[in-house]
Amino acid sequence: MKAKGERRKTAGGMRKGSRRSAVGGQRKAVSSERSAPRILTRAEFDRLIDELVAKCAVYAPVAVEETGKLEFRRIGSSSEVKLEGLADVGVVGQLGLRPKELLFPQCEVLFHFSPSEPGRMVEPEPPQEQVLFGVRPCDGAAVAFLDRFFSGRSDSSAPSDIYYRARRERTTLVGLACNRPADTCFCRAVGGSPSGTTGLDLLLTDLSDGFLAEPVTEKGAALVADMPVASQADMEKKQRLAENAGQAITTTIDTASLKRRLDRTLVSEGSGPADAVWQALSLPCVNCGVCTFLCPTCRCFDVTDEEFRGRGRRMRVWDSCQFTLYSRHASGHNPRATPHSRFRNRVMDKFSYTVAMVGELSCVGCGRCISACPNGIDIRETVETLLKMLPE
Amino acid sequence: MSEMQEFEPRIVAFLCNWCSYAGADLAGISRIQYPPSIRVIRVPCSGRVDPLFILKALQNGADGVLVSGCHPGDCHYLTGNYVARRRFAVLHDLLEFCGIEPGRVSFSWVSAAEGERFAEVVREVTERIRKLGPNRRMNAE
Amino acid sequence: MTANPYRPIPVRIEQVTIENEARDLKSFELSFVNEEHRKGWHFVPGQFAFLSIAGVGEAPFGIASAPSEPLLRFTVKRIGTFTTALHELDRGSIIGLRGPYGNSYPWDLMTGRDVVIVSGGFSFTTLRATLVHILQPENRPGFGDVTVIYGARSPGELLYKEELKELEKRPDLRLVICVDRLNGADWPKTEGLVPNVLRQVAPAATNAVALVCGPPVMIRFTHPVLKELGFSPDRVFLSLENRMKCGIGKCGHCNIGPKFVCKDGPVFSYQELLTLPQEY
Amino acid sequence: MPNDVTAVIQRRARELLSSGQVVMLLGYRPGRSSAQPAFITRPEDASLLVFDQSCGPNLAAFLPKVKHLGRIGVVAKGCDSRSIVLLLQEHQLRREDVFILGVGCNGVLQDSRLSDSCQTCQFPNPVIYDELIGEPAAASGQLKAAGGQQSADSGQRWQWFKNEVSRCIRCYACRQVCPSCYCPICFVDTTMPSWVGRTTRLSDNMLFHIIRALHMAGRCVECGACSRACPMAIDLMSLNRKVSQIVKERFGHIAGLRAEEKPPLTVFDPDDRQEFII
Repeated sequence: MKAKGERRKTAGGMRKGSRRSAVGGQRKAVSSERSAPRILTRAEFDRLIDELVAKCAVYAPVAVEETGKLEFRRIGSSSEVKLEGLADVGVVGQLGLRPKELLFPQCEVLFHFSPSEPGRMVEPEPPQEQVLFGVRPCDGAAVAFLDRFFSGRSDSSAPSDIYYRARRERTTLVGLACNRPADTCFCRAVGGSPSGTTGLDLLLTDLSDGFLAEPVTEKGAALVADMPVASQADMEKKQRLAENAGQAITTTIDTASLKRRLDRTLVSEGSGPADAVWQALSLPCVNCGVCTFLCPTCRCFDVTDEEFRGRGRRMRVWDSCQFTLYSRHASGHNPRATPHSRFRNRVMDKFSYTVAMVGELSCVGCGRCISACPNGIDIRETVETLLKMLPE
Repeated sequence: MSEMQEFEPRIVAFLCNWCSYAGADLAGISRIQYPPSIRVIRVPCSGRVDPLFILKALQNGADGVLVSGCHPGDCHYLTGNYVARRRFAVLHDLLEFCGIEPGRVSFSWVSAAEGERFAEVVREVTERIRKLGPNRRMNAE
Repeated sequence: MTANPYRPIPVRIEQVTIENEARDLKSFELSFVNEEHRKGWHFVPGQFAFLSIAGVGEAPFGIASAPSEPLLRFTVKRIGTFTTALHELDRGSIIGLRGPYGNSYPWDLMTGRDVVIVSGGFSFTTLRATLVHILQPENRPGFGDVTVIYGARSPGELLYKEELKELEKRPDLRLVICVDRLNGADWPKTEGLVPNVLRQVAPAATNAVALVCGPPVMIRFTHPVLKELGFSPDRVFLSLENRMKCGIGKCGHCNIGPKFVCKDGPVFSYQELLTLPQEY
Repeated sequence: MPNDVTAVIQRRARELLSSGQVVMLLGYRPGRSSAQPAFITRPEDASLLVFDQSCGPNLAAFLPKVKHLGRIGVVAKGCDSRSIVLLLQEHQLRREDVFILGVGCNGVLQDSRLSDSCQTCQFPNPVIYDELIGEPAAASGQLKAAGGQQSADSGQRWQWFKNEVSRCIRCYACRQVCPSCYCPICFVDTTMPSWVGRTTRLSDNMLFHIIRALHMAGRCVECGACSRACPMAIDLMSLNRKVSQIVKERFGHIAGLRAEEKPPLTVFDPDDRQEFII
C-alpha cells in the first residue's frame, strides 16, 4: 500500500516524470517500510498538534471572524483547529492567508542595510520550522510547481531562489483530502485529484471517526510513525471517499490540445483572429490583481527598497502581470499596454508558458480565481471558449 | 513621564508663499520666540497641498503637520484656499473617523502681517502634539 | 551555503562622464572594491548587470565596456527614480553590482563573418562594448568587414564622441555616424534617420550578421530595411530591454511569452522573435 | 423562464442593436458563479442577457473604456445610474454617448445575503434614464449611521481601522471596479515620486485607504462594488459612507444626482464651516 506521488497530466512538450520536489534535500520519498497508512483519532491528532506547537510554528485552518472564512493561522493549541467538516468545504484560504504565503510571503525582506555603511547588506535570520495542517491537494500540487519554478535550472542561467528554498526546507505540508469538492473545483481537469499527494509530506483523509494518514515523504512518515496502522476496512472507506470526491469534479480540459492552440496564437498577435478572441474574452476583466494574488502558483514579485531613519531594507513584494505598471519601462514604453494583452498573459502563463519553462501547467484547478473574480470571470469558461475558437 | 516632557515634536509645516510664509518671516525678523519644532515647506498656495503630502509626512516620521495659508478672501490666486478648505475639512473629519489622534494635523490662516499670530499658532500646535506624544499610528516603522 | 543571487557586490565609481548636451546621459566607470570579486567577474559583450543603491533600489543596464578594459562602464540615462539617484553620485561613491546576466551577441556565429552594427540613441552601450571587443588587435582578424551605423537625434546626443572621432579614422572599420538633424553642426557628416542611412550604406548581407539595438520605433523601421538588403531573420539579432527586477528568471516581469529577456535574452534573433508575442 | 425585466431588456437590446441606435449593449449575463458583465454587439446575442439580484458589477465602470466604439446601451440600476451622472459631471462621458435602460433594483445578493451597500440604499431607482424597464423599486434602505464603527473613543476607532486595512493585499480590485476611479495613472502607481510604498505593511496600506476614501469624497455613489470585489472583506463601505456623510453634512451634496451639478470638491462656498481651522 505504497502512497505514490501521482503523475500529473502531461501536455504537449511536457517533461514526464515524478513531481518530487527539486528543492530541499529533506523531502525524500518515504521508504516502503515506513509508508504504511496510519489511523489517528481526534485525540491523537490533538496530541500530535500540541506536541508540534511546542517545537515549531504550526499553521492550520481557523474560522476567521471578520471575514467569516477559513484561513491558515498560526495556532497555539489544538483546540483552535477547525477540522470537523473541513473536508467538506471548498479550498481553504479562499480569503485570508493561504499556504503560498507561508512559503512565498507577500512582503519578504531580502536584506537589511544601513546607508551609513554602503555595501554592507545583511540577510534576515533564517525562517523557523513550520508545519501546515489541512493543505488541500491542489495547493500541494501548486507548491510542487513553485518548487520547480524557484529551483535552479540546469543551464545555470537561473540559480535557485535561496529565500524560497530556505522556507521550503523548513516546511512540512500535511494535506487533507477533499471529501466534497466545491462547485468551483476542477483539479482533475488539470491533472490533479481531490486525494492527490503531490507536494505533500503526509495526506490525511477524514473518515469521520478518525483520520487516515498516508505518508508521502520521510518527513511526513516521522509525524505518524507511532500511530496504529490502518485496517483494510479503513483503506476501503478512504477509497470510496476518494472515488466519490473525484466523480464530483466533472470539468475536463484537453490541456494538450489547448496548449497547441495557444502556442499557435503567439505569432499572430496583434493582427490575427486570435487577438479578437482574446479581446472578447477579456472585456469583463478590469485588470485587478485578485486572481493572480490568490492563485497558488502566481509568483511574480517586485523588488523595492525602503529606508527610515538610517535603517533600510530591500524587500520583495508580490506583483501582478495584470497591473499596467508591471511591464511599463521607465521611459513610459509598455510592451503589454492593452488590457487584453495582460489578460492573455495570465491565461497563457497557466496553460502554455510554464509548460515551456519548467514542463508543467501552472493551473492546479483550485478555483480561487473563479470565486474571487469581481466580475465573475470563470477560467473554465475562458478555456472552453479558447478550445472552441482557436484553431488546433 | 519625563520622556514625555522632553519629547520635542517634529512638525512639518506647509506654508503658502504669499501669506503664511511671509508671516513666518515676519515672526523671525521681529525676533518673536516660538518653539523650534517646525520644518517649513513653502508651497505656492494652500490649494497646492494634497492630503497625500500630509499623510506622507506623517508616514516618514513627522509627529505632526501644520498647513497654513492666506485668510479666506485673501488668496493670491483668489480662490485657492477656499477650495483647499473643503479638501482639508474632509481630511480632518476622515482622519478623526479613522482614529488618527485629533491634533496631529492642524490647519490655520496666517497673513503676511501676522508674525505674532504665526508664533502663536506654532506654539499651540507644538503644545498639542507634545501632549499627544510621538506619532506612532501613521509611522512607517 | 550557496551564494545569494540577490546579493550585490560593492563597486566604486572611479569616473563620471557627462555624455550629452542635455546632460541626462552619464557614463560611470567602476572598479571592484574586493579583489576576489574582480577575479570572479567574467562577461561577454552583450550581457548586462544590475546596479544597486541601498535605499533606492536596483536597475539593469547593458555593460558598455569590453572585457579587455580595466574599468566596467555603464552609460545611464536619467529617467526614473534609480537613475536620478545614480546621477547624483560622485567619484568615490560605493554602489552595488549584480551580474553579469543574460546571453550575449552570437560570437560563434559572428566569427569569420561580416558584422553590421545598427544602433540608435543611448542603446549604443553594449554595441560599443561589442565594437571595442572586435577591434582588439588579437580579435580583429577573426571577423570580416565591420560596418557600424550609429545615430542620435542631434550631434549633442551622440555618446562617446571623442572615441567615435578616433574610430572614424580607422581603415578596418566602416563607421557611419548620423543624426536626425545636423542643425548646422560640422560633425558628424551624415543627416538622416538610422533606417534610411542603413539603406544608403547598404552593407552586403552575404555572410554577414546584423546586430540591432535601439528604441522600439527604430527597431520597427530597421527590420524591413535589413530584409530588403537580404538579411535573413536568423542573421539579425536584437538586444531587448524589458522591465526586469531580478535578472535570474524568477520575478516574472521581463517575459515575452515563455521566454525571459533576463536569462533567455537580452539578445534574440529576429527568427526567434517571430515565434513570440510582440511584447517588447 | 426569464423574468419580466429580463424579457424586456432582451427585447429592447435586440431592437436597439438592430436599428443601429446603439453599437453595444452593456448588460449582464449569467455566469457559472455569478452574473457577469455582458458586451452584446449582435442582436441575436441579446437573448444572453439577464437581470436579477446577482447582477452586482457597476457597469458604468466600463463606459469610459468602450465609449469610443459609438453609442452604448447600458443597463443601469439606481447606483449605476448615479455613476453615469457622476461621469457626466466630470466630463468623462457625454449624454449622447449612452442610451440608458434604467431598472429598479431590489438589492444585490452576495453569498445569498443582501449586499452591505444595498442595506442602506436610498436610490434603488435610476436617477437618469432613457427608458425605465419594469416597476420602480421601493426604497427600503435604512440610513445607517456612517459605520457602526463610530465609537466615541479615538483609540477604538483606530483599532477598527487598523484591523480592517491591515488585511489589504493591495490587489486594487476596489479601484479597478469603481466607476469613479478612472485616472490613467493612479496615485499608488506613480514612480516619480513613489507616493505609496509597494509593501502591505500597515502604514502603506493606511496611506492607500485614506487617500482612496478621500478621492471618493463627493464622488462615491455607494454602489458597493468595491466592497463586494474585496477578496479580504475589508469594510470599505464604512469609509465610503463616512466621506459621503461628511460631504453631505458640510456641503449639502449627494453624489451623482444631477448631471449639471459640479463636483463638490471643485467648488466652494465662502461660508463653508471652518471650525477645524485654528
